[in-house]
Amino acid sequence: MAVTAFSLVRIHNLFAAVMMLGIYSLLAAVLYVVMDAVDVAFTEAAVGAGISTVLMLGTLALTTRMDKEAKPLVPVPLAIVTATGALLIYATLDMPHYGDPGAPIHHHVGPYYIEKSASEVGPPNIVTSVLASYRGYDTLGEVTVVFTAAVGVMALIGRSRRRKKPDPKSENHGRKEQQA
Amino acid sequence: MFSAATLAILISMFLVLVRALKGPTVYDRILAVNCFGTLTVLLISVYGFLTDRPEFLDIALVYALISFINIIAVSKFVRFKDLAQPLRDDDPGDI
Amino acid sequence: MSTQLPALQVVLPLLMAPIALIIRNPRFVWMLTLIVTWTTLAISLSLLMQVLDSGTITYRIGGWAAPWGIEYVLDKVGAFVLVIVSAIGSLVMTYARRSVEQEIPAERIYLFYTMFLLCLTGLLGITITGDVFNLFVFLEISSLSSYVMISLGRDRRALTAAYRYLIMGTIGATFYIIGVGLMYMMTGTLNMADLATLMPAIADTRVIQAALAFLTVGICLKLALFPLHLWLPNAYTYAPSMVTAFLAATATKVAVYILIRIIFTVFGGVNVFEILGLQNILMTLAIFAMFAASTIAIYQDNAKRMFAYSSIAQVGYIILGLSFASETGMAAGIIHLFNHAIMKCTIFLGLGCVALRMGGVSIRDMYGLGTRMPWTMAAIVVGGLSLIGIPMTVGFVSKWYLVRAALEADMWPVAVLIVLSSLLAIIYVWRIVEAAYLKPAPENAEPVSEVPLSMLLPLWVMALASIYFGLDATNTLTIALDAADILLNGGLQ
Amino acid sequence: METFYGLFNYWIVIVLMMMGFYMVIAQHNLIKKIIGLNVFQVSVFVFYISMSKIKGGTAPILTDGIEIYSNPLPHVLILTAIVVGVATTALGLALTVRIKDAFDTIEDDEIAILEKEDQERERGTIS
Amino acid sequence: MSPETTIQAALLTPVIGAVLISLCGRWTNLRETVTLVTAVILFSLVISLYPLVLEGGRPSLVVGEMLPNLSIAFTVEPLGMLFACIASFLWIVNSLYSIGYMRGNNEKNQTRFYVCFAIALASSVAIAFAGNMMTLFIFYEALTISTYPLVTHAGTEKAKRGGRVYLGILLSTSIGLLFLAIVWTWMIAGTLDFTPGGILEGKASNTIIGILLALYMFGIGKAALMPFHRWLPAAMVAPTPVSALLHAVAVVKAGVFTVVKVIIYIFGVDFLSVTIDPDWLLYISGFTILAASIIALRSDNLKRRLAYSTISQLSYVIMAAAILAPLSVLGAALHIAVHAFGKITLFFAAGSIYTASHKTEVSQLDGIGRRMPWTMGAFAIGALSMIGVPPTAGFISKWYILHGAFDSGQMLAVGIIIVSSLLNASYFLPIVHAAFFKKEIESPNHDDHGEAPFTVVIALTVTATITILLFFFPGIFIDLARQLI
Amino acid sequence: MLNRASILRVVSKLLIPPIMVFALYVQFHGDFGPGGGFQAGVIFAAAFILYALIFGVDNARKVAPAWLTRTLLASGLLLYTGVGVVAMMLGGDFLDYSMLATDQKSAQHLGITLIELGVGTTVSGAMITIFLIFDGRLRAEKDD
Repeated sequence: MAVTAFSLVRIHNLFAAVMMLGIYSLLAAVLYVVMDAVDVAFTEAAVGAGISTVLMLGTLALTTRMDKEAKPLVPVPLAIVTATGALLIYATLDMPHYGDPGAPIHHHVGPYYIEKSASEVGPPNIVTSVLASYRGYDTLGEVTVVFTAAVGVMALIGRSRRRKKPDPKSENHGRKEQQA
Repeated sequence: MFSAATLAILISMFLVLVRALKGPTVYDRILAVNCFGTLTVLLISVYGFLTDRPEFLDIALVYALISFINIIAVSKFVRFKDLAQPLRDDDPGDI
Repeated sequence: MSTQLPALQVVLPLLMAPIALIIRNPRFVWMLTLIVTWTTLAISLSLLMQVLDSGTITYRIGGWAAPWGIEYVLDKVGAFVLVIVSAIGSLVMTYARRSVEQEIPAERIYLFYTMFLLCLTGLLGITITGDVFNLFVFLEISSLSSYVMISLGRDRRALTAAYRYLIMGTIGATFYIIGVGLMYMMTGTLNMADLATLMPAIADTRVIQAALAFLTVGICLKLALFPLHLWLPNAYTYAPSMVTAFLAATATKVAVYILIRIIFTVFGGVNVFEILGLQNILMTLAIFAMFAASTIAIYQDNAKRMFAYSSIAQVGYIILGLSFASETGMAAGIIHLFNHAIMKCTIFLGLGCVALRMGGVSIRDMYGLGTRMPWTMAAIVVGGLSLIGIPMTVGFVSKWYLVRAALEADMWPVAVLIVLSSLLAIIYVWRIVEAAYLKPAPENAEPVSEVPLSMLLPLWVMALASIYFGLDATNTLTIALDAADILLNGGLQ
Repeated sequence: METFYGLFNYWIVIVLMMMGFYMVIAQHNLIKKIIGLNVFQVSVFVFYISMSKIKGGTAPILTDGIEIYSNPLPHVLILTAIVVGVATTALGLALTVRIKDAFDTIEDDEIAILEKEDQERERGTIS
Repeated sequence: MSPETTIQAALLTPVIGAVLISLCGRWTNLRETVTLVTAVILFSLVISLYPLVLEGGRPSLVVGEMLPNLSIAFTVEPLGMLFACIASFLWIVNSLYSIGYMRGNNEKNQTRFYVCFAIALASSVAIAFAGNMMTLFIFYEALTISTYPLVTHAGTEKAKRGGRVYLGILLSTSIGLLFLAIVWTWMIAGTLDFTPGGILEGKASNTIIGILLALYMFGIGKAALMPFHRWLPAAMVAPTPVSALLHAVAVVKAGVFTVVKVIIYIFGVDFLSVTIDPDWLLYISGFTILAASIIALRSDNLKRRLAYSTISQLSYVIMAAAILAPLSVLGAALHIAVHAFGKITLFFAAGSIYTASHKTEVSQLDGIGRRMPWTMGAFAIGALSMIGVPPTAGFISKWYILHGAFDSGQMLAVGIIIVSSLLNASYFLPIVHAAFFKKEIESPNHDDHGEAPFTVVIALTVTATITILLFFFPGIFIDLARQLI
Repeated sequence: MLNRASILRVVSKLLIPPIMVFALYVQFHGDFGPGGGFQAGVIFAAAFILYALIFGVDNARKVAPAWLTRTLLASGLLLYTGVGVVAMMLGGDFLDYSMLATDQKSAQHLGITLIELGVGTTVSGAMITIFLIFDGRLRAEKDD
């Protein structure tokens, strides 16, 4: 995964970058499976590898395929990133270890769901019961986000009804009229 | 046996990844990505059996599907530089 | 029904957004949105009454008890912010129709209003929720819709402004999510009240310190605290007028509210200010913001951009108030939250009127407008005076409390800096005044008439509000002081 | 050594995160910024999922005979977060398309130059 | 009418007047009638409170709480009564004068002028009646803002610059220093009410009291203590009635009024004299008196000369208050009134000269006294009052200030007063002399002119007469001012 | 050119119905295995995207005109919120499914099914909309 990510940083062919992003996303999904998050893997596969890639391709087709010339590492962002990373690494030192059953998260809210969801909600898939019932409001928010994005895309680049004789100005309304 | 299969798949995934990284042509990459998708499908199903959770097959199925569509999109993109067919003049519009 | 009000507050605009999408007719959608915004205002007012009467309200969504399900918690601060957001929303909406008709292509107007409803939903949802992750979801709803609204501005730079805002905003949100993750890792819960009880025991772990750092940086990106403000000026400058008015008055305010929630509620049991020297950092940044942004504002030719920078400076005031961590300081921050919302809304609505008639809002466009659009310019001047902190305007009240807080904390240099920076405001406000009243209109100028009543009315409601609440600040201040008291001493009760 | 194995997972994730973050702030290409954003977010997701894993646990789907399940809550959160992520990506891409239309480039630095020209033109026409 | 209603009415009358004036903007005669009527009503309202205050009554009115425990309140006490009387009376005269002046010079935007004037008056009355420092500060700023359009009335580049200086200095001193001082006072004392004997006694260390005093003295920019005096000459670009408003009726009077008020009611005279004995204030005001007089001596522009004369006269008041002797405080209060009448006469005269002959420089005034006897006669009276020569009112106030200075042994103050009187004489008397005894310079640019318009002459005659009358009947003000000590 | 893609066309025609069925399976099987409304919505949209890829945006628009996708988009969200509001009207809190039926478990089941359906509808609507707009844009560009 690291290799993929690194290649993403360096690569300049946007098309290849999109491909690599797809692979990156697939790898993440595999990781999710390994770490028992099947539902997440499912979604990541559908979204990250599928929809995102198709969208990116669409955008590429609309814009350009090549990045500009190679750039050396830029110092300021590099510094910011290093600082942030260092802070996180510093934080990890106090973290419960990976898979540690004693970690706090396995003792508070989580186990409650595992124990009670079957009797309180029903579905054997705990994720579903948490998603749809305990935290159903989050999911409502999530749907709203999707809705927002779709309406947003409509508002941004949706075409208005075409006329018989295409008028270039009506297509890219606004922008070019302003220029003209 | 499943473990051995997992290992084999992982190795081949790595090899494919190398190809995807190195290129050199677009087609190499597409093929690599395609292969990678297939291998992921395999990996997930094998892993499902490894851990006795046959539900994982669902995910594998979705992967296969998405991978298929993806490849079609990518190929079309490479071949035609876009994804779909011309619109007619009486396009009803999106909004 | 009154027990359902907290849910209705958020759900009503949410429910109406898809309906607006189906209706499509701009006029009807506008009317629908108008009704919705006024209803939310009514709801928020009655919620405020309830909270003032009977203390904090909690509402369990889905009927699940607090740490397992998502809970709405509404205390005085929250109720106050709700009123601010919904009041601004309803006034801006009343104002919007003509301005939107002019600035946004006809076939996209209904999408625009849908976005507005969603943005309102998001902001209200952030304010009322008692769950850190739910907050993120609503934060994204409001952010995504505001990106779209900004990008619908007419200038092509609106697009890049929106894009930069998107990138910065998403980084901010992701930082926030990392912070939440770190907190969750150590506590196993996402509920604010629950977090607050668990926090003191683990406050000195490095994870929590890192979490605090990430949360603060993430939120500061959203609220455009000084070095992280780069997205704001362009976004406010090129967004459609009513969007600028709405966002300037609400979005950063709600972000400040998140910061208050995190620092004083979630970390309420811990003296966060001492752990990381956060107090000094925030105070220094706030003071820098006040000076740097005001100074930049002086040199702007575009009035919207000028006041966008002034917003950054004003956010500095709010943060400065909070960073005193005293009751007065807190109250100063909260009251300035309210006051700044009013005055900025006045100013940007006024600029929207100017844009409607003149097509632009550069200083040059305002030459001689004092006599040609007397009502509009007078309202802008009222807002500007308030920005300076002239008595009888809301700005004075905030300044009074800020200075008091600084003096109470024995930081008289800070008090001096506060008054000095407000002197900078005189300069840029007066550039507008001089342009409007002392410069003659260009000779070939077409005749300009005053804007229609539907725009003047909300404008003047805001302008009068900024005078009224400057003269009679007892009520607002009582709420602010109570709220500060709760935040400092009680956490979520 | 135990620390190393216990935290190795997080470290990798952090490295990935930072690569994504670097891409976002250092790249000039708008699409690559969005790709970076994706990388950044996906890494954060992996981070969440890592913390939900419990040794010997399995996917949180109730089956007879299995006692230990991984914590389902982060899964739920991440499901939501993924959706939010893709929504952001879609919007970002749509904006990129519009920017390409308006500026005819998707390089940040070139856009900055064009914007500056815009600004000067604005001043020029009025003064 | 109960005293409370009267206060209310007095505060509202000019506001209502302003609204009416703006509504009548199109009909000039009606507009000016409204102005005059409002002014007369205001004056009668104010004067109706006079007997009550003289008997020791302190009618007060609380409008509402602005901040918790801090209300907008009005209390009429002698000093405020004095200021309100002067301001409201001079408004009548000034309105009469403006009608002639504005019409005579065909000024633009006359409606705006009258509206702003009325608002400025409303603020002045509110300042005069303010019951606490907060209320005073609010209307102090309102006065600044409402006079800004008057200062920049001409709308020219020069007017704009003048307006900038005016507003810049007044706002920055008031927000930067005065505001701080008020907040601080509130924190220390817990109240801002004007209380005889002060509110700060025993609440803070001497150092803090000293700093506070400095903040107040420099913060009250309207009192034009050097180095914050630049706004006054800068504001000279305004039409003459505005200068009269600034110098005599409202603005600078509000400044020195606030100074005296702060010293008497916030610090308390006795308290100040036992704690810190603010000698530095004496030095600065003394310096201002002398420096401003010297600058006045060197300016050729008549209005500029008058402006610097004002600066120096204002510092008389501050110095008198800073002497901290009872009699000198009395003198300070009196000097506010006396200077108002004297200076307005001088400005009226200057404006009258400008209206009739368009002359602005001192050197052009040779022989003008024969053409405009009324105007120059009034000018002479005003000048004498400034110098402090009997039988003009200026003598009385100077007498009390000197008396106070002697009592407290402040020989420096005595010296300053004497020197500055000489300086006053040397920059005013030559004008009078030239006007009456020098021969007019023939110049083709100035055609024959006679006296200024009728209303103008009336106005300046009235004020000149009062300046003399006050010498003979000073009781009206002294009785009031005596209550202060 | 399209002639050469006949294999694709045939395969797609064969594949699209099963994909849709699979989407339904994922939708309703979410209670028991991985999957749920969101994933189902995406898969459904994927079927559609496949159609659009092979047969062109024009034809796709015929199948799913703008008003249809728009309605899909809106109705899902409405359904979800509607469930919450109905629960509220029945006297419970917002989104409190236990109000929907007498028995706790079946009420929860009903609630979850309904909102998952809402999620699925909106997500598929959204994905189709976004895809069609992006690709429609593409053609519009080329025509200019």
